[in-house]
Amino acid sequence: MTALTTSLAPARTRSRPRPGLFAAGLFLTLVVVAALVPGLLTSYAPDGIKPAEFFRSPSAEHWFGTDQNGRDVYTRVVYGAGQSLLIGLGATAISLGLGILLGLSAALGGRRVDFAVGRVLEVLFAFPGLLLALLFIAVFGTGAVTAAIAVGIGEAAGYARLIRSQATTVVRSGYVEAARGLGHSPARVVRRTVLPNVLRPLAALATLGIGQSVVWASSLSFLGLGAQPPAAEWGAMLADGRTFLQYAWWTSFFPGLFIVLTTLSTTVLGRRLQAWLDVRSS
Amino acid sequence: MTTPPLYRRVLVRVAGAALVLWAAATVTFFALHLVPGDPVLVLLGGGSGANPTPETIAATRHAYGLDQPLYVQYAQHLGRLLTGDLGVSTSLKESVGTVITEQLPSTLQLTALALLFAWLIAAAVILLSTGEGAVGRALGSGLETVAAGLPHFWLGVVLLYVFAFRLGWFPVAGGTGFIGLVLPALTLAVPLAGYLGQVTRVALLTALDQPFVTSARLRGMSAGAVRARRALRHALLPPLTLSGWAVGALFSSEVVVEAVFARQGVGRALLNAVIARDLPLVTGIVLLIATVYVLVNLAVDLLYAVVDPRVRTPREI
Amino acid sequence: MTSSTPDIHDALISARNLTVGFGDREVVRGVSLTVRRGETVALVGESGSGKSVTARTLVGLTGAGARVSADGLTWQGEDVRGWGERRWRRVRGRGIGFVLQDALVSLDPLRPVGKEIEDALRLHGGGDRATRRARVLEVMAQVGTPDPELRAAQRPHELSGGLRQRALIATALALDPPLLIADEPTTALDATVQAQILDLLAAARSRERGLLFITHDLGVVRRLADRVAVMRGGEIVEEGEAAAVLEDPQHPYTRTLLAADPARHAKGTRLTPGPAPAGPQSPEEGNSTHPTEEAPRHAPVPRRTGGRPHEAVLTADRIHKTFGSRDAVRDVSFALAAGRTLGIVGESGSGKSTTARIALGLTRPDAGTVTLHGEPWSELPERERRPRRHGIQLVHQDALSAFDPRWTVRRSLIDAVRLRRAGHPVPAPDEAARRVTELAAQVGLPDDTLDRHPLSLSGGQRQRAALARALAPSPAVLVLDEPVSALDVSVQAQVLDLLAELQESLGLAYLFISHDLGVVRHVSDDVLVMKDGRVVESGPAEDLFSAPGHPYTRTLLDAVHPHPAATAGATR
Amino acid sequence: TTSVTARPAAGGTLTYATDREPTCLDPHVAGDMPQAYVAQQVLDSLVALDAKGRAQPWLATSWDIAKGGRTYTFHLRRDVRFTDGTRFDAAAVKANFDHMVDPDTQSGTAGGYLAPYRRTDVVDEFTARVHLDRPYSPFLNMLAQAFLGIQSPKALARGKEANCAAPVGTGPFIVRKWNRQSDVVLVRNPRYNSPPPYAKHSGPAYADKVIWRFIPEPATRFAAVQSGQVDVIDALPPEDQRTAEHDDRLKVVVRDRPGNPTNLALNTSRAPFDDLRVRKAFLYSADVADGLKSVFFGQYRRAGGPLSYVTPHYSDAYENAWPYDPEKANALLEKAGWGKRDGDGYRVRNGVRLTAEVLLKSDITPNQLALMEQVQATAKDVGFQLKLLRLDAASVNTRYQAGKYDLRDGYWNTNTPDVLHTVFGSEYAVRNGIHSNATYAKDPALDKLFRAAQATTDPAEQQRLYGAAQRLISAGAYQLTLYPQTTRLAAHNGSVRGAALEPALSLPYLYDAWVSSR
Ligand SMILES: Nc1ncnc2c1ncn2[C@@H]1O[C@H](COP(=O)(O)OP(=O)(O)OP(=O)(O)O)[C@@H](O)[C@H]1O
Ligand SMILES: Nc1ncnc2c1ncn2[C@@H]1O[C@H](COP(=O)(O)OP(=O)(O)OP(=O)(O)O)[C@@H](O)[C@H]1O
Ligand SMILES: [Mg+2]
Ligand SMILES: [Mg+2]
Repeated sequence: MTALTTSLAPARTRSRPRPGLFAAGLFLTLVVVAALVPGLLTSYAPDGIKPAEFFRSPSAEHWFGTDQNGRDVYTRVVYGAGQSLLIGLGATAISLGLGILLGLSAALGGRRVDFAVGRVLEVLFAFPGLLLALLFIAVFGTGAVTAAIAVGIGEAAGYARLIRSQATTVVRSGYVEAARGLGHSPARVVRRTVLPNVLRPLAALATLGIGQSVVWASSLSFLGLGAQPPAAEWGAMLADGRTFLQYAWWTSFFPGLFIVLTTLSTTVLGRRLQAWLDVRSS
Repeated sequence: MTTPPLYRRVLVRVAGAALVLWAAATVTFFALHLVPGDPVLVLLGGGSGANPTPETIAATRHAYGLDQPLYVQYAQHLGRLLTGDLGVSTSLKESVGTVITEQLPSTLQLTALALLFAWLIAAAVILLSTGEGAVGRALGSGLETVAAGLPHFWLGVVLLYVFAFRLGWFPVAGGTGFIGLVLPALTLAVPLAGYLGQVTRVALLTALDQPFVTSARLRGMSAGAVRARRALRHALLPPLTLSGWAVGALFSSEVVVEAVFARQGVGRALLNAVIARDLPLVTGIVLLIATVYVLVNLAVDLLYAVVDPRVRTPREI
Repeated sequence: MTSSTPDIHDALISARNLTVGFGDREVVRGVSLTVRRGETVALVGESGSGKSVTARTLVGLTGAGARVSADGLTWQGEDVRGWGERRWRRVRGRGIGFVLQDALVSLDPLRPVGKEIEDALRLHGGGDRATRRARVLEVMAQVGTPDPELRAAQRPHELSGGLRQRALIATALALDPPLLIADEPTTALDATVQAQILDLLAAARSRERGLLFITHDLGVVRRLADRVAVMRGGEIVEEGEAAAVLEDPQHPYTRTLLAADPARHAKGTRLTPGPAPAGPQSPEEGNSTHPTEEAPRHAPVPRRTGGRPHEAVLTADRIHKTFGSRDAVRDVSFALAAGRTLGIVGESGSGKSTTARIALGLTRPDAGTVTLHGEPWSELPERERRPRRHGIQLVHQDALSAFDPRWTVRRSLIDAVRLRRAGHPVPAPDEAARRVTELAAQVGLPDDTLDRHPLSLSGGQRQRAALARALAPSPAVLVLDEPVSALDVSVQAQVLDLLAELQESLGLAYLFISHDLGVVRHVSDDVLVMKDGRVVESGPAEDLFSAPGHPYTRTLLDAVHPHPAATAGATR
Repeated sequence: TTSVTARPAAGGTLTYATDREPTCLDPHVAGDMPQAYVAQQVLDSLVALDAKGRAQPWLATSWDIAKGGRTYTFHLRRDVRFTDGTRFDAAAVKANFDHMVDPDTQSGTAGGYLAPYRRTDVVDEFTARVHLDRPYSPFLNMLAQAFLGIQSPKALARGKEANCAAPVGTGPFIVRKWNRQSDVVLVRNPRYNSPPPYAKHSGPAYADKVIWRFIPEPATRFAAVQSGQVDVIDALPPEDQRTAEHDDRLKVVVRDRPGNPTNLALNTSRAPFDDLRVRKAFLYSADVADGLKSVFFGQYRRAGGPLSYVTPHYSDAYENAWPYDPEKANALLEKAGWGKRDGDGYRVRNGVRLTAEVLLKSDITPNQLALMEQVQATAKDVGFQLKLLRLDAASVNTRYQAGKYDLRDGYWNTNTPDVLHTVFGSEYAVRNGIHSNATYAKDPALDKLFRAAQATTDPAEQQRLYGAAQRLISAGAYQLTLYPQTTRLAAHNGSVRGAALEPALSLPYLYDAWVSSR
């Protein structure tokens, strides 16, 4: 068994009460609300600078304290949800899309295409993801959108590899053969049978990827190439706050906490989603 | 299925590696020419501004052959590479070979130790948390998810603060020898361990469900021994395949870690080279990483054959 | 039941009123069972009746989350209830050798089999390295492994199924334990290998070892067992001397089981009582939960008389296929007429499936041609073959993997009905829906199963669904590759009956592949016997089985279910 | 461990950590601040500055200025040798100047300063005469900068690669090895005999060895000195300065540098800052003082005029020329036609939003970035939209050279008021190319003042001329000046004494420093 099929193996399912699942769902709901209507969750403005109130520690007035510009960290975390989700979802969508394109054509396109795609993936892997991201940013400038695209491109090779091996298995499966045996056209077989089955096990992985992308993008922010100020983006907040860790731990702790919690929640939900999909077909 | 003769397999591998190196060099060349930013102006306009004369600019441009048409530059570039000449770094004004030989040992040490740590941490967490108890399993899996989601720079600063600054167990920055490697290696290892752990966990749980595990227990083997001595070997296969990928990912992460811990290394050199549009150096490092990647994959294949004698070659990627 | 009264001195293992549950479900209820020294006990019963769970419970490894209770559970007279893991480990391997059901995957694929066999020795202090090594080779020879030196160093994937099964038995026999538990040790093996394994078990018994083996093959029971216990729904419904139970079954379920053995019925007779019920209720569940109290009738399937002449719908002319350096199929020719069944038998790897795939146009032969309805078929480019594919359909051994796991049965059937084929418009949705209902009725698939996913169906239901899908485009030929091998006897019987009925009513031609001679004999008009890709013998089924010409056919025949009378004499 | 003695003692290794690593150790090449830092330890200059900014003899014992300031004749010390054994003489001086202006040297700073340089005549072995195109009074002050340090002609002849790796001077330390991305190892020059007048002792330096480390991450750097792992750091992070000052183990040395303070240059060559009223409004809109108080923890003083207060001929008249005054800003914008505001509160005119793009480098520190965000926020209050573009260095340079920016952060460290010429002179307002005049200020009156100031060596006259220039520049609202560039050292008391700053650029100077001989 190769790594890929194992990592795609169905998550184990148990029917016991799942407080973790509930918490994850609740948290993500909050994050989505924050992303869509941040004003609902806070009355401060995300770029409301008050130099005099810099580095206030967490209090009833400022739940997560204030940052070096006297801005309310909680508010920025709330407003940051949008950009961070944009990066997380956007990057994952891009890498999945590219991965599907490459992976499927490798699995379906015959030996030559497979060889070619194999080499392309090898080059992509040999090319550090960071370098790709940097070059991309150099061309298109910094910002959340470019960060998302850059991260997405950087991660595509991994997905492509997974999809390729998954698709190879699906293409050889009995049900694809059955569809061919019925006389369906190749296009229809790919669209209705191959693609959905290739993507199904990627659900959990993709959700894991959302959090990972935010972390990735925060490394870009660390290098000064992430979201543009004064945008509140978790990765950027984390990166900017790191220098003040000794004096104002809260400026980087809370954004970091939210990144980790989002990763954790999406992972929990992703596993659950995958389990659910597996159960639905069992 | 028949396996092609050995010499053909070797040939295919070597040809594949050469192809990858050529493609990497070519992509690098054109990528760096595509992105805006004139290496000469970066070079001369360092800091907050400088006032080089036009003659200086022209001379610099000529010195690096940047006044030639693109295809000539590409041909020269490839030609040089073919003869094994990596050229002189425009930004460091040192031969790329020297830069790499200077920076590589530190990176290799760090990568190797980080991989080792990652494996150890992942294995420990896995073995301790894949017992029968659901709570333990959930805890282990949660730990891994958190670990996998920790940004390197943040983890690095926190580790520094706690272990170097507060507790004084480790040197703050760039300490020499093993002791100075520990914190940076840990910074790299923890998120990687989380990732490897996730993959290994799935594989281990799958392996534990296999009949041969029950079979071993029916022969009188204890549950713990079965886990550590039988199932783990199976669970090692997926993360082993991932190690090739992991080395590549480590190079990227090292950029950040090397900056936080003020260490030498090719990661940071690459970052600076890209920022300075230093084509020879970027090419040199990309080729280096591609080579390491090819070699690591070869090693992984060999190791794979040791762990799983069923297959001679696990995957072609 | 007097025969099961435990005799403390003789009993190796004994359970009284054993109950096992998973979650809130009891899967074993009130089972009492004893195995004595030198005695062979057979546990038979339908799939899921709790045989394996019972066996595993006897060695304290029921599985995660199991609740076990018993009025008495002893090992050599000692009460094992409350034994800890440590105490159990001393008995496992040394006191009780266990051969797991999933034989082919019960050896660690990464380790040489010799090491696996050595495990038990090592764990129970079986001497130094050299001693253990010698013992390993000894047991391997004992279980009939040719060239043990070589085999011990090989890994499971390098061994054939039979050799693997023997290696697994060797792991259980390494310490020559007083009790051997073997869970379906011969299922999924072809006839010749099966015979060897049974001889091996018989040999263990002759050494005064106790033997508990599980099977759903009554032929095996007949050959080996002293006593037999029949399980159903977690309970033992009948128990007694083997000969007595087999000759004079008391419980209706036992009778159904006996009736279902295809080897005992000529072609054209039913294996199940009455015509297959088609309706809202699942036929096999109907049969098993509410067994007909009266003895099964073996009404002949009404044979169509007259009809079309025997014109060939599918022919193969000297087809040949090579994979790498291996000739999978060599020079195979056959002709199949409408309404007829051509059986293909042969050991594993003999090229049966490859032949089937070539017939289906899924694999292109290297040489030779296949025609369908007298027209070229195998040489056509795929583009031209596609519109005619509906004429020949496949039913696969593994029905589960042949269904898209995401789709309900209905969705899969609709997909098969709404097919673009030459000369026919694609049926409208409501028409397709009607056709699906019709198909379901035709194969006896209850309506409520249509909206379930294949994984949640029983094996028999799945195979019916697969049949329904194959019938959807109204084919003339069905290629059936091991269609019943994965099913237990009673379900197998129902499917075989269904196939016979469908052939009768639709005039279908069957290319029927199986490694089970009994099944092939039961269904086929003509038979091809394959070995190493070649047809070694062919001819009308009755002729071939009554007077086998080729020595290989004879070995095959000798290996399987000898005639009842002969068996009884031979084993006692 | 022994602690450092109160009186100077020879021996030991001094570990010094700074933030940025040079790309070449020869300060003639390119010419960025980190190069000057290292050069200061390795090279001597022809002249030195005293605390008042007057040129004093160093490698040149005296000099004569003739032809209205167009020729400089230097009389050189006769007893100095480069550390490669070459004798320091007039030919060496000539070789150095020729090297600085040679296009192949790729010199940005030194070569730029020497723009009026014609040639050098070797009058005799120890007399060199430099000819300039035109009178150029800042020349002597420039010579005092480490960028123009004197190197061994033999070493220069080795070629750029070798010379970048290990320049050879007559200075107190010798470059032993440059471990790129880690440190430069300097060892003591045992025969050193040419200390500058501001040195506290003579003869060789005290420390045997200096390890010049690069620790880019601010928190790491400070932790390193706090834990005693390095003896001295510079670029002490502002957030750590209070901690450092309250820490008995640490000694903090802060000195502001001369030159053009850190600023945002307003690009006057394109809208919206081609309109003086808009420029003025922007300067009024920025609340720099409060920003410095918060993000820089009050450690940085405000710089209000075009010159840092430590620059010669600095005038304090313009220090408060542009106070935070949103009302004035609003009024000016109304007058300039930016009367309307859009839904987001930004001003619009003819459907165009009042927007300014700020070009920032990716490696800007979090503090500097925070200050930019504050400027952005206060500008927003009056209806300015500031777009902070944080880009990698190459992209920043590309845009900068193309003039595609409205605001650009910058500074210019130099020890003469002539920096105003470099920064505001119209000859440096090059379109599409490297230009030191980031504002594209083109004011003939200013140019005339600069010429006149360069042509005179009379301090009073210079004072007048540069004063007038400062007035014109301040009135032109070309720059939002923020704070003076500073050198901030934190030294570990327990292990090092005597680490000082030299007077020309306030660079760290380790010649007089001694450590406990561990
Ligand atoms: N570990 C387990 N957890 C939950 N249910 C189980 C477990 N093991 C077995 N079962 C259930 O117990 C029942 C009896 O299973 P068992 O394996 O004993 O059947 P069997 O008689 O051996 O059938 P077969 O002939 O198919 O092997 C089945 O319904 C099965 O699904
Ligand atoms: N796609 C393939 N590539 C290579 N070898 C193949 C392929 N398909 C079949 N073979 C080989 O051809 C031979 C015949 O295989 P086939 O599947 O036809 O056997 P079979 O008689 O159906 O066996 P079984 O009873 O095990 O299903 C085997 O040795 C098999 O390994
Ligand atoms: Mg079973
Ligand atoms: Mg087959």
